[in-house]
Amino acid sequence: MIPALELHDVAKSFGPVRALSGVSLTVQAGEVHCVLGENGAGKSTLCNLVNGGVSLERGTMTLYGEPYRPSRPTDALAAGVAMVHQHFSLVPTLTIAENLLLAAGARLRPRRRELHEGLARIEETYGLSVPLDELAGHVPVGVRQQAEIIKCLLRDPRLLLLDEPTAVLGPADVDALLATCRRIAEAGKAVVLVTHKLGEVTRAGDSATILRGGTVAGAGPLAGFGAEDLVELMVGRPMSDLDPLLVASVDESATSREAARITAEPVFRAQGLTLSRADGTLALDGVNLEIAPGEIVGVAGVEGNGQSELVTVLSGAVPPGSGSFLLGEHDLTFATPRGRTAAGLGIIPEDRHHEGCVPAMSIAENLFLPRLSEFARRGLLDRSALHEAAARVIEEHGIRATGPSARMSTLSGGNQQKVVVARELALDPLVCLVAAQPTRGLDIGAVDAVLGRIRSAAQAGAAVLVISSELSELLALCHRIVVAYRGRLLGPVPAAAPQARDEIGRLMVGAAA
Amino acid sequence: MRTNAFVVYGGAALAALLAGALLALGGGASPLQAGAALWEGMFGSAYAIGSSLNTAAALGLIATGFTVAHRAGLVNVGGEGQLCAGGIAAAFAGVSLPDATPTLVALPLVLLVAFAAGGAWAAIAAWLKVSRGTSEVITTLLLNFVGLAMVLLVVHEEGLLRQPVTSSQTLPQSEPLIEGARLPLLGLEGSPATIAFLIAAVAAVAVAVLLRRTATGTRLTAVGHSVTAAARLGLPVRRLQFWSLTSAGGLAGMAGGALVATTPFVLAESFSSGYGFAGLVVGLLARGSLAAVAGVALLFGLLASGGMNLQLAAGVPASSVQIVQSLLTIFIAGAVILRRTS
Amino acid sequence: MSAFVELAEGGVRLAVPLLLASAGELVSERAGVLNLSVEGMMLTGAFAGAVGASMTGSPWAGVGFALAAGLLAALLQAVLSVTLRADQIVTGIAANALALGGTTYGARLFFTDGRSVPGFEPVLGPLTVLGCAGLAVVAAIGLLLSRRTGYGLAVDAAGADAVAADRTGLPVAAIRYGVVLLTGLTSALAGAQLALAEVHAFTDNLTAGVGYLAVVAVIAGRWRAWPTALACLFFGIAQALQFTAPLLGLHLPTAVLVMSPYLIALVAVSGLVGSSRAPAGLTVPFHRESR
Amino acid sequence: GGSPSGSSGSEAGASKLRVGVLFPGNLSDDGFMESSYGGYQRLEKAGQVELAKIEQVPAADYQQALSTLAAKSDLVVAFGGQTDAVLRQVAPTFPKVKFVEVGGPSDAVPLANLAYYDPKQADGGLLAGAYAALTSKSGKVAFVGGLELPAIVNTANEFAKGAKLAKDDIEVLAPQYVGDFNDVAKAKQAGQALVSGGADVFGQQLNLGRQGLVQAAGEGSGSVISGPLVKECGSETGVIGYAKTDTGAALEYAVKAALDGSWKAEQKAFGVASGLGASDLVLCGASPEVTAKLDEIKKQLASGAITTP
Ligand SMILES: Nc1ncnc2c1ncn2[C@@H]1O[C@H](COP(=O)(O)OP(=O)(O)OP(=O)(O)O)[C@@H](O)[C@H]1O
Ligand SMILES: Nc1ncnc2c1ncn2[C@@H]1O[C@H](COP(=O)(O)OP(=O)(O)OP(=O)(O)O)[C@@H](O)[C@H]1O
Ligand SMILES: [Mg+2]
Ligand SMILES: [Mg+2]
Repeated sequence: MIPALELHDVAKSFGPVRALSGVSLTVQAGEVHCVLGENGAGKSTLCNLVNGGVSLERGTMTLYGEPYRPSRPTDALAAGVAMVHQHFSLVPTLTIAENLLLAAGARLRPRRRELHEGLARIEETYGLSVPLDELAGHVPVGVRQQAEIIKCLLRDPRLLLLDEPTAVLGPADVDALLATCRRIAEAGKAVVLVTHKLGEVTRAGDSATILRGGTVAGAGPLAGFGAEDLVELMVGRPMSDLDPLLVASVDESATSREAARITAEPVFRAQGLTLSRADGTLALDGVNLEIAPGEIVGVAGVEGNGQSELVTVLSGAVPPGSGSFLLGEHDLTFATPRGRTAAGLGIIPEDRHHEGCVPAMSIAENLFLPRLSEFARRGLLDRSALHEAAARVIEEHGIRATGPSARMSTLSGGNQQKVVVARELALDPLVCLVAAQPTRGLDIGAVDAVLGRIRSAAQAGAAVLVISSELSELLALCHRIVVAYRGRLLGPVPAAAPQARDEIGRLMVGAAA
Repeated sequence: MRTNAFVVYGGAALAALLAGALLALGGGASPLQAGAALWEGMFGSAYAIGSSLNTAAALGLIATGFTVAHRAGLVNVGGEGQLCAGGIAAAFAGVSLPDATPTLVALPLVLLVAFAAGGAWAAIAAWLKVSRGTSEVITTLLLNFVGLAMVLLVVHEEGLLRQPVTSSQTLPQSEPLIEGARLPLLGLEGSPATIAFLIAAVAAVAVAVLLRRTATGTRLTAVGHSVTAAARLGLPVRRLQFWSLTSAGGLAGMAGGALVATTPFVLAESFSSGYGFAGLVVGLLARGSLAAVAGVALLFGLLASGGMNLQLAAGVPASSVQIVQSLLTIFIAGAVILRRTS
Repeated sequence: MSAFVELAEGGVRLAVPLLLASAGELVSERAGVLNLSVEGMMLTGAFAGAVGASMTGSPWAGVGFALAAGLLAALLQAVLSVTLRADQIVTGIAANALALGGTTYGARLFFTDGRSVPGFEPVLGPLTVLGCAGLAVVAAIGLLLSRRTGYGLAVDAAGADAVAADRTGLPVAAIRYGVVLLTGLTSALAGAQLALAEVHAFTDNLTAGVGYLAVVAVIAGRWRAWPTALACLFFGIAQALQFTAPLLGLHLPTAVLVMSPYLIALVAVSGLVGSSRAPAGLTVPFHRESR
Repeated sequence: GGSPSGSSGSEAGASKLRVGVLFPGNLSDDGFMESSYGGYQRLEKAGQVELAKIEQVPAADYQQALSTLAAKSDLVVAFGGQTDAVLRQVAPTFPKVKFVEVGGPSDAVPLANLAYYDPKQADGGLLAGAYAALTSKSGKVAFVGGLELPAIVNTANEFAKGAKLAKDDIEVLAPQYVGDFNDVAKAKQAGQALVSGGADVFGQQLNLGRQGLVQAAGEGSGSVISGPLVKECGSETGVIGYAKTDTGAALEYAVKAALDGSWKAEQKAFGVASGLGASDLVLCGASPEVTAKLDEIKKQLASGAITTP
């Protein structure tokens, strides 16, 4: 049988960075082929090569037996290759229908009827559908993700590349997506799935290639690997070295722990926070929450139930319609971001590209931007002190980069996230940490590091609020978990309770509301 | 990187010179003669160099301001309008001060007023940017034309700045500035260079230090690259944007003040001479480097002197000089990609 | 009464070249390319149109010359801003200076005394055949590139998010080349309209800022077709008012009338009336491998 | 191309008078500057003096242009009033150089080495006004000017005066100022506005913009009195005459005066009364009565019976 895609000895560098070197890979038609690897291993680069987004430096590619060398995405599409990007590719100012119409190529008269037929077919085969008349920039990420996949499927591709498609989805959406992947493969096409989540790999994948530092660390049918083997190939150390709570997240079975006893007075107090959306509906509908020093509280829930809005209000990006937010003595309801930082509130934002960092600036600058005045000597900035401090953080947090002056944009997604986490944890004093999707897009080794740091921050006395779509992670990390449902917080559920998972599941669909 | 820049700009200049030689040939002058005339015009006399310095000072001030705003991600296309505002304000101050006001008082006052007026003119765009999100490229572009028309208005209306109309022959221009408000010469033998050059140099160095060596500079850079991230990280984004664009306007306004405080010391209709647009081009070509601002401003100043001598000594028409200058700009702008890719 | 008729006619006369130039510019800006060089393209078109008409004795041949020259000028802008990714504001300003110097130089060589430039005569009110043809072109652009057509969508996509458009499989560079060349054609037509239908001559700097006004009209129209057309008409009338005001017994300083289109545009964009959003990718060059 | 006068040229003509001329505007403006350049070209042909020129200078470079010219010349002539303020500063710094300003304020006080030559455009305006009134069929005439500058406003006033002088029931519409001497489209609009106001014969003080006015007048079957350059009658349709103002004659006069040592720092007028022939009205196809009436007015101007400011 002719393989769908074959890469032989390919290489690609960006300036001094060797993103891929000597990578070979074979994907068969009718299978879901998983590409795994730690952050910066070169997974996105690999996908972009196949999709024509970056140009090949060395090596050969064949597609269904024929030599293949796309120089732009259009070539790839013409050859029957479609890709869902790690960062989206819908035009935000056009409606979803218009975006989908464009995917069929620019014609004078858009073929609306064909589009509707195509959508009906896709809904029938894969059970996917999206609202057509909303602006792409205005719908929740989950919907956008579906629109992306539909956009690809409309082209009826022979090979579908999915770069971390599950990173931004809630558990239900993840299930749907993995099911879709299987169906696409069963329809005889080839699927390349990039993911960090081993649970997904075992559920949806047929075979896998594991990358490490731009080279292939292992490859073959998944049946031949155990979870331990995969983790070891990815991060280069045995799974037993990792935090047990991570192992929990890999196995998706909660380990029961002692219920921690927190007795201190709460420092974090949110009372009756409300926020309305542009269309008048309530994104936050009276949020009440108290967190004591040393306590870790998790917010679970299906995407779009007010979690993102809660973070924007807490971070000061948007003032609440009513209610108050206090941190110890400080009323931060309407404080500026700077005021919040001064009061000891650290925030790890959900969208690290737009909010969390300045991609065009160096790691050192990104790490210390809010505290530059500490490096001022007689009015001037002491750059060597800045770089020394940054080098220490890079070392300490295991950030993979060429040095403190490396531009943030040249880091892989996971390493960017590590920089953000490092900066927020470095607040002194850290009274409270709000972490939104802190492990999104991180490899398992990095997740281990980040969760460990959040826990030690709590042990050092910070009140921690974690918003995450990874229920297993929350169960393993938090003392109690609340569930966001239509702008309110339901619960709490003690994480250590034996039926916590079921209880949370019920709350997520509003059962106890 | 630096040698690379040198090669790129040198290549662009060479290409422009080649085009110039062809034009000179077409106009009947020998390229060699034209070259000699250009060289002589640029470096041939203390006078020419002094004039170039004056031009470079005005362009440099505008481009320095441009660079400050650009660092915060704002493109100040409004140099011409801000220059006009500064010139108008300087003229108002310079003609209404008592005649005996000493230079030490009058000159700083006039320049400050010009700075404030240029800043205020830019602040309109800055305010619209921070409060309503209106693109400053557009508002500052529009304000140019309004500023130019304002000059027309004040020099034509007697109630405003027009000199007292004693006969039907009175020219539509302001009265001359008082002695004390005029820019002193640098005092170089046979050179018309004023201290405007020193002012521009100080401004460029101060801004270079501000942008490269201070926390504020780094904050401006952060705002320039990502407004959302900078806001999230607690930087006073709106304040930084507002003041960076406003100071860009201030520096352009000061250039306007300097133009009015140089011979013939009056405000007249077309006093701005397109310097606002030229300064913008200098700023854009310099791409954020203050050293490049100084270099390109000097180059433009020298080219103006050289172009004049090309007409005088080689009989090359003004339009050919204009063609060569615009080609040079286009080549430099187009060659930037060579620096980017390498 | 006749003063009002004159005001309307005068307004329409200036509005035609403005409409033509801004029709192309609007499409171009929607696709993310700001052509400040509209002014230069118009001037080039006017010059070539006058030369062509004068040489062949046929105004239509002049229009042909103008279109060819406009394409050439636009090609320069397109190579600079799309392929070489040069700064659009610098190249726009410099291209205008180049066009001014070039046409002035050319006029010295070509328009020696006694060269007559045959032109078009009015057939419909103040409009000539060329003017009518120009309006038809504007209408065609409005229809073919509106957001209801696939081409219009592609243009908007390239301007709103070039990276996304590229990933969707749209040829971003080709789209941008196309719109700049289109701007060259319509601007050249606008220049020809000035030289051949309005003044039957070429003089140095014939366009005298009309091209900048066309860019301003797009801004004042907030990147939408109808408001832009309305802005063009309004600017035409504002300028005609400068000359009819004395007949109406109004004395306004010239400066006030000169600045009025710009003030109107300023109010329009400052969002005091409605909201205004420029295409997100306006003046941002597209490069696939950068991130 | 002009006359190249590099280092080799100056050696050959070391004994020649060196004349530097500043034209702040465009040499082919079909008006004031071109008329001035005409004088320059005539001098070039005559070859008696060594000439150099600078054209199209932005305001900020006036000082440099004048000083550069002065450093290399014995006589510097600057055209247009716009350089007045600078010229008054530069002239004293070159005491050995003679300066002439053509078209500056006619009431300015000459400096020791700075003379003012007034081309008297107002004379042409007066004559054009009279001619317009005599040929108007609608009984309404009008004047279109470029910028609202003193010399232009003067000419407009004299145009009205001349019209009334020739025919006292003539209606003179308020003058229009285009805001630019060279903007053809705007000049055409100004003309069209006046045509719709009823005017049929126009005086003007425009350069390149004049073509627009001629067309506007032609569309309304009116006519224009052209000038300051005189062209062959019948070479331009819609033009019934030329109000001649030869500003180049002032340059020639200055050169002649410098050569024969009669140059004075004076305020000198070149109007009809000066008898130098630099100002005149050329009629194209006028009836004998009109010609006679205008000859009479010209005589009165020449004798000083009528004066213009
Ligand atoms: N455009 C670029 N310029 C410079 N370096 C780049 C560029 N794109 C990728 N890199 C570098 O190439 C390497 C591989 O990056 P890539 O994005 O493929 O990693 P990844 O495996 O997708 O990581 P993640 O899991 O974090 O998404 C990284 O070191 C990254 O810093
Ligand atoms: N209407 C206005 N008129 C003039 N200046 C204004 C106006 N609005 C804002 N500014 C200027 O912009 C600056 C920024 O205002 P703003 O308070 O919104 O900034 P900020 O980002 O919240 O800063 P901080 O966090 O330090 O308070 C102000 O300091 C002021 O100088
Ligand atoms: Mg990736
Ligand atoms: Mg504030």
